[in-house]
Amino acid sequence: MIGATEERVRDLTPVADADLERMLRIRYFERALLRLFERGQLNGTTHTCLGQEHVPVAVTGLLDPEDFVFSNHRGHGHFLARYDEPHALLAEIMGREGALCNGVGGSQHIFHERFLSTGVQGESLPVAVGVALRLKRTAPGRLACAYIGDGTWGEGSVYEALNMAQLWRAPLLVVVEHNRIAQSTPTTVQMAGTVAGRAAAFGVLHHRVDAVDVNVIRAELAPLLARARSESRPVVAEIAVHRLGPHSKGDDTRTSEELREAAEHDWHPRYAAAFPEQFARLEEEQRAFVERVVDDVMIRPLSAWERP
Amino acid sequence: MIGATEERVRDLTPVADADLERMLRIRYFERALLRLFERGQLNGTTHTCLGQEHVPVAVTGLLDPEDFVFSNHRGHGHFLARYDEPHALLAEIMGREGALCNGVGGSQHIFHERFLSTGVQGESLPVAVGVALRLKRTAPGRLACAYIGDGTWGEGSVYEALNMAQLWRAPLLVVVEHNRIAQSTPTTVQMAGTVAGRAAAFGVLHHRVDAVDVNVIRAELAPLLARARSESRPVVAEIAVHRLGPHSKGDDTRTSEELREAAEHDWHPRYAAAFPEQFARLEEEQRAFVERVVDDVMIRPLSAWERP
Amino acid sequence: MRVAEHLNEALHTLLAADPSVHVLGEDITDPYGGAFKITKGLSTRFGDRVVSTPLSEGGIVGVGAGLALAGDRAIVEIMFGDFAALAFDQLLNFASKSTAMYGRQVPIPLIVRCPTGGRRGYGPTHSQSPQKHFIGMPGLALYELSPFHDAHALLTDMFARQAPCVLFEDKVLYTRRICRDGVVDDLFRFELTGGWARVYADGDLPPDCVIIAPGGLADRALEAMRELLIEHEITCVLLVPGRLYPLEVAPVLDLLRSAGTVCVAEDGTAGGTWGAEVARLLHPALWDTLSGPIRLVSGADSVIPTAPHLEREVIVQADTIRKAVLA
Amino acid sequence: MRVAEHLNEALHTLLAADPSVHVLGEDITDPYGGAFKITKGLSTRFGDRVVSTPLSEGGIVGVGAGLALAGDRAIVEIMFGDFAALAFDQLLNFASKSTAMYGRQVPIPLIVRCPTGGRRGYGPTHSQSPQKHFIGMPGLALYELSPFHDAHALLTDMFARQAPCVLFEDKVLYTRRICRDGVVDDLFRFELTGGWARVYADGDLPPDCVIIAPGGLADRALEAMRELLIEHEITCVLLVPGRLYPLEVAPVLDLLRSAGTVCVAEDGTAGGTWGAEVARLLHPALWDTLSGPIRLVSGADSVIPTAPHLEREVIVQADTIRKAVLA
Ligand SMILES: Cc1ncc(C[n+]2csc(CCOP(=O)(O)OP(=O)(O)O)c2C)c(N)n1
Ligand SMILES: Cc1ncc(C[n+]2csc(CCOP(=O)(O)OP(=O)(O)O)c2C)c(N)n1
Ligand SMILES: [Mg+2]
Ligand SMILES: [Mg+2]
Repeated sequence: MIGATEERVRDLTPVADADLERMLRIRYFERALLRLFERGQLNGTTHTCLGQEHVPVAVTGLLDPEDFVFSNHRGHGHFLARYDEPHALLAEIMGREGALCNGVGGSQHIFHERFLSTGVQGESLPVAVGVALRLKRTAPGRLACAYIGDGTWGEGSVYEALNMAQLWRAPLLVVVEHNRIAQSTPTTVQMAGTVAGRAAAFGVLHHRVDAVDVNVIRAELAPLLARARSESRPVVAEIAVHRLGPHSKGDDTRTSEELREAAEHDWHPRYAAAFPEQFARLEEEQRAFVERVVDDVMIRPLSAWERP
Repeated sequence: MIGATEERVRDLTPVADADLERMLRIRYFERALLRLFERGQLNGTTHTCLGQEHVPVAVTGLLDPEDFVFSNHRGHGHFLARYDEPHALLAEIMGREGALCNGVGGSQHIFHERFLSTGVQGESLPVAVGVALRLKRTAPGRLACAYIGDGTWGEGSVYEALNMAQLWRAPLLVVVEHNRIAQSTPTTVQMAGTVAGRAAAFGVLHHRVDAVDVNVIRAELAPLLARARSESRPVVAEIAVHRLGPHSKGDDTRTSEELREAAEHDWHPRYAAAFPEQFARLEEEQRAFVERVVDDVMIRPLSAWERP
Repeated sequence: MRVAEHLNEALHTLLAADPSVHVLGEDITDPYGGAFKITKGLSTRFGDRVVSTPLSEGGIVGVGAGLALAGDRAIVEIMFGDFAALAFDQLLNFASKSTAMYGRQVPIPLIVRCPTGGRRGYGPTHSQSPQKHFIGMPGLALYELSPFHDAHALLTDMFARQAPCVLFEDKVLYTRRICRDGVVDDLFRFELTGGWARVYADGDLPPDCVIIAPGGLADRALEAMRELLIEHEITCVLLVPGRLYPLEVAPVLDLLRSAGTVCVAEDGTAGGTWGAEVARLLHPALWDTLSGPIRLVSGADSVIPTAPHLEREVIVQADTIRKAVLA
Repeated sequence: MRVAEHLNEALHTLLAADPSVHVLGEDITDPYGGAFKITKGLSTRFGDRVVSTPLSEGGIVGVGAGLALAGDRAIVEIMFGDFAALAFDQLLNFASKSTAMYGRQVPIPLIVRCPTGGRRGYGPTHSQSPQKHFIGMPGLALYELSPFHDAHALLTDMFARQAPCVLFEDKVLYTRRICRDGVVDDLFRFELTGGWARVYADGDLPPDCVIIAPGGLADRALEAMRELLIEHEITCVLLVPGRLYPLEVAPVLDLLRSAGTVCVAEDGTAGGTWGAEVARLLHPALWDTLSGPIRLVSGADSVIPTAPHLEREVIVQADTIRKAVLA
């Protein structure tokens, strides 16, 4: 056990401050949300990406500002990895002044610059194909990136989109955060076959990454994205992750063993162990920073919205 | 050229009267429909299966009366291969007394015993999964068979259905009549990848047959159906065919070369050449029979329907 | 007892009584028991007959229709009613149509359950009340849960139709107490007649106004009625139908004729509303007794914002109903 | 010129004028040019901007919305309007919602074209007029082709909204002549005002009845009006809006106030109809001038049979309208 841990620790490549900082920021942001919920200071629902923070950080490092990102219900990390605007996101979730979408969209419906999330699973893939086709014409080399979960492969729209993307050579990057569960249902009882097989069915390039190391994920995905860009074609990047927290809030029915397994795969203690000083410094920074963000946003007045 | 033809002729195995008779009946039935249309004696639309008659004849030979068949827009052959009721089908298409569905459904919407067709592509696959699940419980060894075309693989419902069928081990036989075209659009610009790949994506067994020989098709598919029945699992049977006629009526925009190629793959002249006596006898029988069916149905009064 | 538990109990009873009943839906099996816990305990008790499905709203409604077509009875839970849009084709072009398009009645006992409504902060794609979009599909009936109707009786009714039905269930209503024995609260009583719940403070006087509303509106309608009675001395009767469509107005026509003002309130956005359908049925029958056109209250013509202070602006409140009655 | 050619011409003009316009649909490229030939010549002339798609109604509406979101303008042809049910989610939960749910107006210039209606013998799943199901989605506008409205003007209007629109096109109307220069036939004239076509025999007299109908009904409404005038000496005016929803009634209120009888006719089955929505808007405005409730004519509450003699029983005929006016 200790040997295995050590090995994993040894495995990690040195991490850039900027990356680790972002992973930690997302972690603290999500934790803050759950705390606010517990205290009754947040309303509605939210889906935190605890345990999956490294994915958007790795992916975003490969994205161009002109790429268009489609996010889903579990999108805070996708946003925070790309934009240095935690205040605006929290304000959106809390319906306060300075909110990204005036509090109308909330946690699941964000549109900011070239980032758009929506709460209906699978729906955004065909839309992303449309955006990718426009990019192909007007900004060659740019792509549309859509994050989806493993469970979202249940939706027919995913296949309609993959087929069209491949037929029309749309520069589309589908990032699959495969956390082996959808809400409460294990992927094994939701998905027959594999994501790799689903991509292959359409002749779409696919690569699966099992690492938690941001550099490794990035290095493994870089050639895939390069082909999407240079050959103008869809690609599927599947990343194995473990959901650390509940689906939304307080709705985790997994066994303690399952939870322990998820925790064992968490990047957080591994990075902490591998780079203790750097980690401690950045963690303290981000913890304090997110705390200030929360304090700042909490006292803002409610958002205003001019109904069309 | 002659050599090739001879080879193909030699290839055909002796055909049972019952099979050839049914293939010819369907051929003459479909031709009669197009003739009736030309003469303005049929209204609405119809999709003939000219060139594809051997598929339902082969498949039906493997079906049990308790199997449930789902058919599509191009369903006359599916029906006529299974039921000895051309009068009732023609009456349905013409809205005459004795119609299968009182003239309400018409060519595309037939429900008779354990045969149901509908005109919205792909929609019937999830329904077939439901029926298969019921059969699995109440009549083990029976299956639900759904005919679809290659173009129908554009619809998301196909994938939702395959996924569920495989997860839940539904005894579902999907018969894909791959005629390389959907309405006017070649499959190459409609479908990325292959049917085999699409089935594999879900871990669904698949077998492709390129023959026109009913016995060969049947022999090749028999083991597949046997597994669907005994292991209770979905299977995909893909049969390469060529659409001889227009999509519906008078709407064929293929080049003469494409049409010639389709004609070259027609089973009809090949069976005629291989088994001249048998063929001539049965052809004359069926030609005359279908003529009588038409004459009979034409003079029937209009169908009556009690609106619910 | 809360409405959610009551509905859960009804499902238990239904499945226990009839082995042909199957339930499909996302995350509906134990221990999760569904996003709103309506199916809790069902999978533990009835095993394979209760299935957690992939995310395939169109597909699972199709599977349910297939089971129903083949001889079973099927209940499909759509996690959020908003996603019933993904099953629109299966409902319009297969399930409802197949009951009649083969020239004879084909039984398709299928119930699609849809949690609806806002007031939970779930945002624009998880808060809708899409009832109106399903009105007028030949062969499809629409029901809505209420605090007054017995859920088991509603479900039994639906299956008895032998045709597909959609049951709408307000998400806030889930958390409210059911009303039984004719008692609503200190002020209001109710009775069930001909499928309608009639809710009243004093049963003898002809009311100044009749409010018609689906079950999800009951809380707000009652609050409005209380204020109208106490502060404005206006008596209202609330009528809640268990079946929204096709709507049977005959059992309540006499009552409606006795009031000069009729108001229909519903969630769901403005335009093409259920209320317009109710008015279509009632205007000819009440033309001579109405003092003015039937008043229609609905959500605003707007997306439903996530933030509660913004959501409040677009969703029907007790006050929206009160003002419509006073107008 | 036939309406089909006129619409085709309008599309040609639109694509020629604006390189950002893209057209998607099944079998729409040459030489086929679409199931109803509406897109004929477009792919030959505009190449890649006109794409024949796989059978993926939901998907192609999504792609269209994506193009529109990213800065293009998109037109999506659904081969038969019945299949728009497969795109219901994309329209309700993405395209229309995204114009507003991000707290600001997001332009999504998307037109979804839907051939509708029966009278061609295509049967229950290929003959529907599903307009009513799309009414009242915030952010979605509904239009319908008519013999009187200029198709290019309608399309231009739709794109100018910067929000998704559905254009319904009656399949029989395709084969009819367009009306121009104010002339309908020997008896009737028309003029366009405020988006409405007003069709009349004698423009000066206040009519006995106003018939409101979408463009697909024009042939049958005119036939009814002719008979009513000649055989019953009842004068009717026909009002045809280019935009069905949201409906702007102000431009025609004066005319409507001058008639005691108003009748709304539409294809589509009974229940939850467009007419009920029209009546919702008009009853308050006309309460004092109407001699009775607005009369609603629609298809029967029924599937649409394939056989013409059965189809006739359920689809609105000139006679159905005539009888409603005489009732
Ligand atoms: C069309 C649709 N169906 C159902 C839901 C409800 N829902 C939200 S997230 C979720 C599970 C998604 O699983 P997955 O795609 O694996 O993503 P994860 O939550 O694991 O990140 C479900 C069922 C939804 N939002 N949209
Ligand atoms: C959902 C849906 N979309 C479009 C159509 C119109 N349509 C009927 S058949 C057809 C082509 C089908 O192609 P394929 O599945 O290959 O079958 P084939 O006609 O070649 O036998 C189309 C587009 C339809 N009936 N249903
Ligand atoms: Mg997951
Ligand atoms: Mg084909």
